[in-house]
Amino acid sequence: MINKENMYIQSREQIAEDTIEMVLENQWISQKAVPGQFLHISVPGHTLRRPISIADINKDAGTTTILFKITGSGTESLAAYQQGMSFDVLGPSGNGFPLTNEREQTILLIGGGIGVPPLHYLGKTLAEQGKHVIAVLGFQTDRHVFYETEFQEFAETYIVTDDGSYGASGFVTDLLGDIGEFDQYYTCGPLPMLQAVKKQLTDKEGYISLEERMGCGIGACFACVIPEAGTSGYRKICKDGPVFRAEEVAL
Amino acid sequence: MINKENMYIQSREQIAEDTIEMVLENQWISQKAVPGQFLHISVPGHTLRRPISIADINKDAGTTTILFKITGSGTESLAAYQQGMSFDVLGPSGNGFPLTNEREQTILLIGGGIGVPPLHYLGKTLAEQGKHVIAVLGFQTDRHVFYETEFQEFAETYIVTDDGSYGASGFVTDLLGDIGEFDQYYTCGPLPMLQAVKKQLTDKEGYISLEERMGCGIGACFACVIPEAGTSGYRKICKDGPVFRAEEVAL
Amino acid sequence: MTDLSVQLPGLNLKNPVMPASGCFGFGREYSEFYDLSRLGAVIMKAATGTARYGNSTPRVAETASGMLNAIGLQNPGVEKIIETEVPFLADYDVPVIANIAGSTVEEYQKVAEAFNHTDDVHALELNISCPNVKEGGLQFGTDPGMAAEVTQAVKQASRLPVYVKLSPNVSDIASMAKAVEDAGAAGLSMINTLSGMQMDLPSKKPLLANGTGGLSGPAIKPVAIRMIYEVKQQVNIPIIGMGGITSAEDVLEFLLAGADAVAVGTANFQNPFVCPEIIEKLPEVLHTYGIDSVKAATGKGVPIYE
Amino acid sequence: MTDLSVQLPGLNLKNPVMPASGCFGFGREYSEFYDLSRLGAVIMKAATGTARYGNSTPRVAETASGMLNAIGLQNPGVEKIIETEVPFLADYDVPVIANIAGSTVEEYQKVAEAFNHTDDVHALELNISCPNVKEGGLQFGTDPGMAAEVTQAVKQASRLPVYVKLSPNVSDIASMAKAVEDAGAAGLSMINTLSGMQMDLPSKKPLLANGTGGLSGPAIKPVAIRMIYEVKQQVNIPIIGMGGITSAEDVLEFLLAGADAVAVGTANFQNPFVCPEIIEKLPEVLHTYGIDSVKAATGKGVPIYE
Ligand SMILES: Cc1cc2nc3c(=O)[nH]c(=O)nc-3n(C[C@H](O)[C@H](O)[C@H](O)COP(=O)(O)OP(=O)(O)OC[C@H]3O[C@@H](n4cnc5c(N)ncnc54)[C@H](O)[C@@H]3O)c2cc1C
Ligand SMILES: Cc1cc2nc3c(=O)[nH]c(=O)nc-3n(C[C@H](O)[C@H](O)[C@H](O)COP(=O)(O)OP(=O)(O)OC[C@H]3O[C@@H](n4cnc5c(N)ncnc54)[C@H](O)[C@@H]3O)c2cc1C
Ligand SMILES: Cc1cc2nc3c(=O)[nH]c(=O)nc-3n(C[C@H](O)[C@H](O)[C@H](O)COP(=O)(O)O)c2cc1C
Ligand SMILES: Cc1cc2nc3c(=O)[nH]c(=O)nc-3n(C[C@H](O)[C@H](O)[C@H](O)COP(=O)(O)O)c2cc1C
Ligand code: FES
Ligand code: FES
Repeated sequence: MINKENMYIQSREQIAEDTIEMVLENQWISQKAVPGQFLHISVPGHTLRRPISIADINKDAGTTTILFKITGSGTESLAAYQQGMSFDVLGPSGNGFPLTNEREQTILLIGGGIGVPPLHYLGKTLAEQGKHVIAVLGFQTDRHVFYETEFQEFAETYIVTDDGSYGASGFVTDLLGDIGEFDQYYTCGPLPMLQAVKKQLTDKEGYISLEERMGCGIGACFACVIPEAGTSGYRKICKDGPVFRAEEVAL
Repeated sequence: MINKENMYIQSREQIAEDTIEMVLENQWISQKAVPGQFLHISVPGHTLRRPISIADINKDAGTTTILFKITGSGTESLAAYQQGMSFDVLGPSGNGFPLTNEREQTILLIGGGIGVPPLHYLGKTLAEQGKHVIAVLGFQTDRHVFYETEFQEFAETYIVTDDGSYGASGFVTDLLGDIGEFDQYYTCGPLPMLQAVKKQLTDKEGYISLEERMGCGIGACFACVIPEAGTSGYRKICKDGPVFRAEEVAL
Repeated sequence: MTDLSVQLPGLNLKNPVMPASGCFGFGREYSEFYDLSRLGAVIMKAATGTARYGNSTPRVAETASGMLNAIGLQNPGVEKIIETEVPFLADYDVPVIANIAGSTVEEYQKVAEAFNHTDDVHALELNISCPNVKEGGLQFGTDPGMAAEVTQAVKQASRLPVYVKLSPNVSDIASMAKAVEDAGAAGLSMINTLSGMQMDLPSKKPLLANGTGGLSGPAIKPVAIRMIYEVKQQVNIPIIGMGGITSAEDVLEFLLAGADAVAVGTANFQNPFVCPEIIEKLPEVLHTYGIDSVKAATGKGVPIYE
Repeated sequence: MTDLSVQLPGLNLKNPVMPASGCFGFGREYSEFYDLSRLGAVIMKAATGTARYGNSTPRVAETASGMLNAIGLQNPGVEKIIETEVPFLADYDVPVIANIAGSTVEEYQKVAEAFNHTDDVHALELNISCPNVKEGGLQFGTDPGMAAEVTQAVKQASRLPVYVKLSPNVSDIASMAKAVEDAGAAGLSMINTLSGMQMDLPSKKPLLANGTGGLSGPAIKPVAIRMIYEVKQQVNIPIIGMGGITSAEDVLEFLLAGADAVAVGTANFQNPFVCPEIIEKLPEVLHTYGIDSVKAATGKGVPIYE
């Protein structure tokens, strides 16, 4: 169930170019959220809330971590918030990634830029379930790389940058051939990356987390739709997603 | 000359019901301003600036004091500003009260509610010039009274409250008969008070400080006009005023 | 006790506040936040003759104190709505208004007719801002003659009172209001969104896939108030006012300008509790300004009703 | 170097940014903040045949991301303006546009004619949002026939290029634009303010003494962009765009939608330096989006110009 909650900023740090990490205190969110869900954050002075993925949860501490990139006026305002301040969120929102219970599986995480955050909490959770996790994470340049060590704690981690200034050079899809065997993939990132991944991994079971501009964020306004594959219908990203089976949606 | 300046809040205190005093640091304003001028304050999230009178100046410290009442969304936002924060003002704006140089005069100040602040800096300046100053200050109730002791430092001070909960009971005009002789008056307050004062003191030289909703605050938009007495023309309160000779304007 | 109740054709409202069409779906999502019986009424999302899939995305954009939307009337079609959505709302103690849309007079009639077969819808809100396919895309909502024609046709097809929802994108809103009043409208609903656009700088194209979208939110409130004030002086049917309402003070502003009841749209997205919060605050706000009932506030700011 | 210059009928602009009429007086006050020669042009406050004293106060109100004004065309009359204001502006290296208004076609013509006698005014901006006294208060700005008539009349009376300033309070802005283009307008200026109102809760009356007022500021930007985009596809004369501009990004949005130059109104009140600040920032913003001149940006977002 989605609540309207106040979240207090326990810490705030810039972890890469234009990229902010915030650890937020709130019992409801930290106890209820599952990997892949998001927070719908109210930014004063802005009509619409901003959807930001949950990047980590510490249930004991009652904290939720988010990572976001400053891309416009809303995230810019949000970035100016300091420790001790609070903001209003709706959450936890949407459906998360399905967590199957079969052990011994190998899971591939494919993240691009600011699509990386939801995969962090997902991978950590999968690893705790005993799965083998491989992460291929793409960033623009070395200045944009974040959370490499955090992923290394639970995953075999490969970094790619567009310009080769850190890790491998190119796109995440360039590495997929070299990864070895895996059972399922989970991906989040810019649309062209998702399209390329889906195309390249048609034979695999995969889950995709999507982004779209939102109105309500709870399924009432029909703003955030994605065409359903094989029908003339739509799914709502905020309510039916943001995570979908790869074959379920037409990218 | 009006500048666009940043003013830093050196202190902020609630001094009466819904009434805030702020001491603001800025060299330009504190060196240039004269009694009766105002600051045109930018309040983020608001299209229009808010005009607030200068209530005191300390040239040595480079500070300017303002007093304002929380009456709407703009003053409410402004009241939430804390020490150390800053805001953007245009100032010093408008023309102040004329300060004649003849000594030995007795000057009567008549202030109502949030019209009291500009009279404070005026009275202090007149007293420094060696004038005898009498102040009649009206407030709604005892909870709204402010700056009594500050006025007592330079003026023979009378307080009136609408409900008699402090000082005399009634309106400032009820006291004007008992004050004794004076040479000039200066008044600022709600329109009905100004009208009553002007009517009662037709035989005296008087100066009135007026309020009106403003657009530009510098004389360019013709929003803040007051009919000129005896002509079909208008004067601009922000540029020609806010202080006018009593007989110059049609209230 | 401040009396919040309002009686309008077909609608017994316990208070004047309802969610606006398209901003509340069919109530399901908001029912998880609060009991829908607290609302004055519920206006459902637009229903069309058959299912519509709407426009491509992006469908919304943010603007200064407002937003643009171009959802494109996505809805499962009137039959499905009657089958699955209306019964859900019928479980609450709240009047239900069906917003109806179409591309031809015949489609409007078909949708209106369909709602005759349920007892759980209490009024129709006729959305005339849709382009008329037959007339080459001309909007019903900007031509008094076409607006009157579709009003009359829907009135004939329906046993329910018909509230006509006016578009603000017109030179003369009072003529539109009078035309639909003469055509038999039971009431007016105003305003729908202003037509607007945002350019996306990186792509150098309109941001919304549809190009233009409807502007809503606090930005348009002054336009809504002006139009209601103008119309109130020229028609005698009740007005459901909307456009940028976010607070009980805003509601009072609409009532004074001539609204009998109000709808809240965009504000639901910022705060899902906005409707019940406004309803709770309204008595205090009316009291502050010396008004003891919603009915007494309606039109108080309009010269002929003072 | 990014080329900011724009050549329009009668106007050689070194950059596309000018203050909007009524928001800058006759430039005197702003000249104390910066050198007016930095501006693309200056549009003066409306001139009428004889002095006008305007409306009672309050004349302005604040709204969400906007404001309402009902100044009522206060101005000293065209003769006085030519005598005292135009010479002041002539001292700057900046083209001057005279905004002209009237209650009758004859008054418009008289004002236009008067500006023939100075060399220091380079174009007229014809404000057609004024009610026509003779036609019972009907606005020139909402009827294409009347708009064409006054455009033609002014064109006959004047030796200067005539830019017609369109009112957004119409059902069909493109028809208005085409009507004045056919009548000989050299260019368009759009948009003027949206008609709006605010109710004052304590007095239970409209806050502005005039009742209604003109809505301006960022709130109306999406409406301005939409109208310019629509008009650009139907006319071939240049457009001076305005409505809610506060930044260089906003300027680019207007250019992409079809504006050749822009005017900044309400934003001057918040920041008297807004025009020179935008001008200074514009090259960087154009560069960010890969555009190397203002001329190249104009209409880039409009299908037929892509
Ligand atoms: C389910 C979901 C999860 C997300 N998780 C993250 C995350 O963990 N970290 C992160 O940095 N970003 C994330 N995003 C993207 C993030 O929502 C946008 O970057 C942000 O809304 C941009 O806001 P702005 O004010 O900076 O930009 P502006 O351009 O000023 O925003 C204008 C409007 O467009 C919307 N908008 C702009 N870009 C996007 C976008 N990519 N997706 C959705 N709406 C957009 C804004 O929400 C706002 O309504 C997520 C998006 C979705 C849908
Ligand atoms: C020259 C001058 C000096 C002033 N000095 C002081 C002072 O020292 N202390 C003080 O408390 N107040 C003073 N005022 C009044 C003060 O400007 C208003 O109380 C304030 O602008 C209200 O803003 P708000 O956001 O609280 O109210 P809102 O009602 O939200 O304001 C809406 C709009 O109306 C304008 N407005 C509302 N009331 C007034 C008013 N009385 N005068 C002018 N504009 C108004 C606001 O500026 C704003 O543009 C002065 C006004 C003027 C003109
Ligand atoms: C996302 C969205 C969808 C809408 N859909 C409809 C609709 O289906 N039918 C309709 O008549 N109005 C629709 N509207 C208009 C609203 O009902 C309302 O008239 C308008 O938004 C103004 O109110 P507001 O400013 O409170 O949102 C929609 C508005 C929004 C924001
Ligand atoms: C206080 C004020 C006075 C105005 N006076 C005039 C005027 O005299 N003539 C005119 O054509 N437009 C006038 N306008 C309209 C502006 O020129 C401009 O078209 C409109 O405000 C939209 O731009 P903005 O949002 O940048 O202010 C006035 C606007 C304001 C706010
Ligand atoms: S944002 Fe409203 S349905 Fe998804
Ligand atoms: S506020 Fe613009 S002239 Fe006074």
